[in-house]
Amino acid sequence: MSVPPAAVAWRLGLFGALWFILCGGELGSWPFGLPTVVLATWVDLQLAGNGQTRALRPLILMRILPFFFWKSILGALDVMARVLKPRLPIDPGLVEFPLTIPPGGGRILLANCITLLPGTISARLADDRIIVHTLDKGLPVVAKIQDLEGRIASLYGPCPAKETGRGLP
Amino acid sequence: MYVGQGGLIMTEVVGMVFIIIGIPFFLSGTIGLLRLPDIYTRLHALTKADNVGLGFVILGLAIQATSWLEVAKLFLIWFLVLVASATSCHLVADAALRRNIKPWTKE
Amino acid sequence: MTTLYLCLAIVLLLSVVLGLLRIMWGPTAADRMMAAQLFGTCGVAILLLLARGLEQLIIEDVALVFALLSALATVAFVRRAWRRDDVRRTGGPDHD
Amino acid sequence: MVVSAFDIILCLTLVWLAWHILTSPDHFKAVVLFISFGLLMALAWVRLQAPDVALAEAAIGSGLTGALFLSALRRMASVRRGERRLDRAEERYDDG
Repeated sequence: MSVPPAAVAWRLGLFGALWFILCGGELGSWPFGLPTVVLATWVDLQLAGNGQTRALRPLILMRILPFFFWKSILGALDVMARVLKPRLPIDPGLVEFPLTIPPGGGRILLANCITLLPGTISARLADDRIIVHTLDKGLPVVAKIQDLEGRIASLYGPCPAKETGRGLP
Repeated sequence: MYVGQGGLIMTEVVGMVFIIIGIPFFLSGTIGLLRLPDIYTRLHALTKADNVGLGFVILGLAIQATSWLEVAKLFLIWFLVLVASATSCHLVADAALRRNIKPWTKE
Repeated sequence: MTTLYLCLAIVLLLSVVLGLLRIMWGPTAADRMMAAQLFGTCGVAILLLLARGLEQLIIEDVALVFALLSALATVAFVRRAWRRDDVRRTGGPDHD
Repeated sequence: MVVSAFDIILCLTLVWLAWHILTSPDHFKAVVLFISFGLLMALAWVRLQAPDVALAEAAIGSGLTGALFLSALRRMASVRRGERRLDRAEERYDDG
């Protein structure tokens, strides 16, 4: 399997930065750090498997990040409001959702982001569908996941079919 | 507190406000863990409320921090907790579904 | 200021102690395990507040280890320990 | 003052936890309580000005030992049911 040099460089830089943060920038730590960084890069490449390396697009990631943070805060406020009310206003249930995003990192990111959305957690990810547990079946769960899926699809390299799902919260 | 520079006190106070905002999220996470009826709903309380609470606490501490390395380390901790708890939430929900634990529903 | 950090740490510690009740109550194994997960997140926050309050930055490294460990315990639990015969009940409110 | 309040809560909780670990008839509950005990013990080491011991307690005492206990619990259960030892492939599939 041939590995593109860009993938190696990215990982080396990332793990190097990680080591730098962990050791507080101390110079004496690098005799241990350098082999560790190289080893981590090697292990990560092994684990990444049959290299479907569709690069994340950093600029769009920057633009979408505030949306994720905002949704996550809304999600926490939603849980807080429900839990603190004496009547405990919940109406939980399972919702199934067919996925159009291709398998790989995007799906895992989607599953993790669904967990951040108000009122939903992802329960199972299996062959082209995802089972979501919702705190309130009255919420527009499917519409929200569709919106999220569109945003995550636009994070990854060119994918002409899914560029339309952006906009409207 | 006793340092006369206005800017220093400003970051201290703003940081403290963020930290204090974070605390109620933790408390509601614990209350949710105790009050909610089944494992799936409890996962909601744990993964959402606690992560956001920790986010606010870390944001506050980062505002007060004196070096960039400390800020980087704080956000690294937050990122790790975020990924770890989202992943373990998914794992537990998946395992519970596999064992046919029915979600609690309103009658 | 230092006192304030420690007061907040006490509030979080009390919230952890409350979470212990869920370990005692159960009812499923996963419920108990989730309480340990709560300890992880709260523990990180307590340690960070202590690190600032006591002005010992090395405590932040302990928080880093906490962040990694709660996930480890949960993964070990899901992969190895949650037995099939643990399903004693199928949901439903155990208390009110 | 505030510091000692923190310490008192911590100590009482640790003793209470230790008592329940030793007397709990449910082994799984005892293991989860043990994991929580390790996390709180790490907090106690931090308060005793020993962050390095806290690091070891969190990583080994709580994380590693907790995971090993969970694993051992599963073995015990299968032995008690009179089964032979499970190998890896079977363990993966008996999730059902």
